[in-house]
Amino acid sequence: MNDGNAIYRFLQPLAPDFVGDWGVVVTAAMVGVGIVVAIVSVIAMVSVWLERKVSAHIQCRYGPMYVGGWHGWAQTIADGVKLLTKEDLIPVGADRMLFMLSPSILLGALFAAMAALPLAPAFYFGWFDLGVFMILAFSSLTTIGVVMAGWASNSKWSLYGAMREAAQVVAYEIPLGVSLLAPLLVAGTFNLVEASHDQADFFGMGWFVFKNPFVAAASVVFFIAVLAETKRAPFDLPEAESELVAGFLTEYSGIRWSFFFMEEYAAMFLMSAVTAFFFFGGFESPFTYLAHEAFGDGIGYQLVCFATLAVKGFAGIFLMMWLRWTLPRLRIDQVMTMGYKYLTPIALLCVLGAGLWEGLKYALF
Amino acid sequence: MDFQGIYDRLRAVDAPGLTGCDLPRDADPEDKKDKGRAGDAFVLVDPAQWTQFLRVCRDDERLGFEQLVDLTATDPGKDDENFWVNAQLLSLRHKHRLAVKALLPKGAATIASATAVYRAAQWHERECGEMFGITFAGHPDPRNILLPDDWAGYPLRKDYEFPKEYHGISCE
Amino acid sequence: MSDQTKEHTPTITVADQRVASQKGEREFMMDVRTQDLEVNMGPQHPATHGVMRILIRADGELVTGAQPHLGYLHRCAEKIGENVEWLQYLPYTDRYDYLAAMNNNLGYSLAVEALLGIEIPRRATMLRTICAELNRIASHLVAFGTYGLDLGAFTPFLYCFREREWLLMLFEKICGARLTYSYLRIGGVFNDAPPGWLEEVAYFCDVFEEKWAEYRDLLMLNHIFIKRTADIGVITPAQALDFGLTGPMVRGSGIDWDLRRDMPYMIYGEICDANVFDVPLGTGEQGQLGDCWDRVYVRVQEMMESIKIVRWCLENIEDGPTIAELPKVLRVPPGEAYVGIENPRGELGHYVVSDGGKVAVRCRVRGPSFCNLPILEDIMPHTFLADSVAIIGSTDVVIGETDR
Amino acid sequence: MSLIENRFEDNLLTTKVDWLINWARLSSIWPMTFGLACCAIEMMAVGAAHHDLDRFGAGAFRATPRQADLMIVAGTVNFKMAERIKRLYDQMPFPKYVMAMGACATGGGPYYKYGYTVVKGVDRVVPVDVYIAGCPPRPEALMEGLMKLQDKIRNSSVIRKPARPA
Repeated sequence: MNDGNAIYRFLQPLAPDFVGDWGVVVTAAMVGVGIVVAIVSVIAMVSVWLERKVSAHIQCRYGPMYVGGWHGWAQTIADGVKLLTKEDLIPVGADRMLFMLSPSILLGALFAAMAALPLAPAFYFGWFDLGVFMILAFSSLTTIGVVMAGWASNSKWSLYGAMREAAQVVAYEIPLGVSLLAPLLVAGTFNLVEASHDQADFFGMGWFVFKNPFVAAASVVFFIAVLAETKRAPFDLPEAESELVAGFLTEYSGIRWSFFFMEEYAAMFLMSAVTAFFFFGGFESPFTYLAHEAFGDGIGYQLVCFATLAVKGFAGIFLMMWLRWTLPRLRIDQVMTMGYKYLTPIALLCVLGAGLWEGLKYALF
Repeated sequence: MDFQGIYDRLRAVDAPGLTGCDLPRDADPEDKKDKGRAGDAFVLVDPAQWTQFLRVCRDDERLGFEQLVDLTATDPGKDDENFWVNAQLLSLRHKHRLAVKALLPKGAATIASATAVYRAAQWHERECGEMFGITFAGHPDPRNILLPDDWAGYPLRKDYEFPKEYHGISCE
Repeated sequence: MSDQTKEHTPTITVADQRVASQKGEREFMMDVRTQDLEVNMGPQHPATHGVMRILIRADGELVTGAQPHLGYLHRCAEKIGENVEWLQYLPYTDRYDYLAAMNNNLGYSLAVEALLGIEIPRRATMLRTICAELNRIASHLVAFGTYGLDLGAFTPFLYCFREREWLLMLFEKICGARLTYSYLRIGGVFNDAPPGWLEEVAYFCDVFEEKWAEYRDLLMLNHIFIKRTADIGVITPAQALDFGLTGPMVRGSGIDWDLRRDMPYMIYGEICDANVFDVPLGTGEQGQLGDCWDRVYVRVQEMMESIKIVRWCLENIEDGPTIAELPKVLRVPPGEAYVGIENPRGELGHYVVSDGGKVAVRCRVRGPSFCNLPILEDIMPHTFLADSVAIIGSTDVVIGETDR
Repeated sequence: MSLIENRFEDNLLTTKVDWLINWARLSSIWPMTFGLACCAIEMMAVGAAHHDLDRFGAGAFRATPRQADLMIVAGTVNFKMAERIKRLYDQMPFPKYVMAMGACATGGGPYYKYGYTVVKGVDRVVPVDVYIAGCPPRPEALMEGLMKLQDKIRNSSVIRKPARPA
């Protein structure tokens, strides 16, 4: 199945002769980076707008209504332009180098993780046999950016935020990774596209959560761990507004701060997509099934797959928002307790159960 | 218990420092200038035995004043030579109150701190200290509480003059 | 961030010394300990409900010492009371406890009336009671909503404000102001309720009852909320008495004390005889007696009790005058009076001294928030930083009143 | 920002860029979570469901001054707090706006005469863009103040040279 990057395949026949193969590779890479940046920005923009609208409607309000006209659709654009033109402040006592570097590290790690996310069965930036490992590895690298930001800010609240983030991520990496092993046992692959194809069943509903009850349990564990990984409520302790002012973001302003914001929402989408790929069918849905009947592997099918993924990703984001605007925040020791004492053993049990279930299925049928 | 009962009990237990009481009364019809005295009755206490008195009020079974509700001071006038130190005691058990007053000469405005008897007195005394310049001897933390640390003057004294400026901010 | 004073010199408070002596191992560990972090929470901090500043000494997430600093909103209310006429002082009473202005008006009016010795018309008393109790609900709604905010639950706050907005609309109809009413005057109330107002209040009571159950289920009985507040910031009954705590703070510790019932003023004696309302007490239902959950739940229950009182007043209100006859320039007979009433936050005391003139000699305000705060020094050490936010929120402090 | 600030002549491009920047700034005025006294309660009411400041894109209350555009001085300022307000103002990044909400912040309000610790107007400490009358102002008044601030931003020039006073 591995026939190279989709952009490379697209550009190669177009390239004139004097541009060597490496030229095409470089161009493809640049275009790919551009696409990832665009996707991240669009996701962040839509999500921020969605967050404000969803929260508003949960709270019997309207949210942004006037900016841009229809339901304040241009609100995030205005916010973005405003943040872009704001003064770039670096506090006096801050470690300038780290302070400026940390948003880049954060966003860079996220882009790297995004590169492993296929957007459609035939559109991926690279064919990664260990795709999900790459995503998890790079997304946990964002923690370094957060800790750096907190340390460099020379603010006590920031420091608290950074330390909380470090503790929290260390605690939740384990259930996150382990609970993902359960669907991996069923899928038998680390590749996201292949995992998605494995879930193609009649009418596209062969999702892993339906195939194996332990995977269903693992999906809950995984989602909770994702909440903690992406610093979303009730695990938003690193930036707990009522306790730590703004946590590790306390000293950040303007465009640097918007990088953190972009990272948060893009990470939410990324993790929701991973959840979708390994628990909820990835590209597969009844519509995908119909589209495959109609178009085969053609462009129509690819578009439906992309749309399915986007819907699932935003469904995950919506769920996260719903939780955020409903639940109070946990305390740091409770977060730790939950991670180490409950989620980790449950995740291990899920893996064990999923393995036994698959083994029994294999032995019996 | 009503006030008379409390006062009798205070006398019966020989409360230290109790010097008398003041009851509201009607105006004297003979004397045109006398308007009487309205409001609450209170007991007068010798400031030298302030804490001992409060301790008796707290510990005596029949009085049972568990709470110090309020502790404050009053500057009755520019010409008056005393501050009043007022305390409001409350008994939750017996559902009665007692107003206590000590007359404190302005020249030597020092009284013992009641913090050891009622922890509630701690902040009230800090406030009195900064507002009237009364010293509470033995107070564990006698800093200013409401005013800035470098504030000059005692605002609630009757002879207080309003400041003209503070740290470069004009008050005019 | 918010105001980290660099040149701050650490001070040892009473609480510190006691904690040090209680915890024997602290002295032992003193040599091997790293330096504690001093964090300024406030004056601009989302959790301090205004401009209180709390100097927190923390060992990592563990708070080892806390010291409230006040005075960032000192507005000289008592000095003003000695300079303006009796009636002119009324608007200032609105402003020190801006969440329960009706109750403040009431406390001040009662104190002055105690000196004046005048009879208040019955309809005025009824209207006073209705307004004071409705204001209590409004105040508790803010307390409850912002408490959710402190714990990271944003939505209940807005739900609470939705109902509060309705209450403010009712107040606006009766007196024209949303927040600073000056409706309860010396001698009665400013004017009669407009036509239909009482029916609207009755309707509000019916709707609020349903909403109240929603709030309780949404936040009060939320598992995370209980985990965050139960067993946190426990105030023992002995501590509560020693610190002179009043109101929901003392009732949260299980002490059965409510000025409305135990030392009735105004019409509350009659209401108590009719057995209209109960005094909710902390029971330690979810944790220990006197924890944050108990205190907050006392407030939540009190809203319902206030509704009962309002309903009783609506049933028993009769026509009549709403203000006693008073001269334009009020001269109060000489004397002194202390009147304490049950404010949403506790006992609001007004100590007024008159020498027979147009102006008070002394106008002391005993703010319940001011008296409820010192307990923080005692109960905040040995909790987590996040708990300290929960504890501050559970005291329901209004800075305008602590600083006056 | 200082590179392009007020350096360009009036032309189609700079006018359009100015329009865009001004539109963005006036559409997303984020206030700081900073309440002083009674007015702060009305400020909260404006953010709450009934009035909903978020409709104008100004509902994202930020707890830290670094991310805020607007400081609503909601309440009485006294000397002890004045230094902190100055400090908070200094901590905010440019462009920053200050709104004096209510009589106290505007000029001392009812505490003008006998309030010995009250600063007679926050404009003695920080520059103020919009004054709102009322004690406390109604939520509608605060929204009106926001509109006035939006007007002010709309008519300002960002990268163009400022219009010469005639």
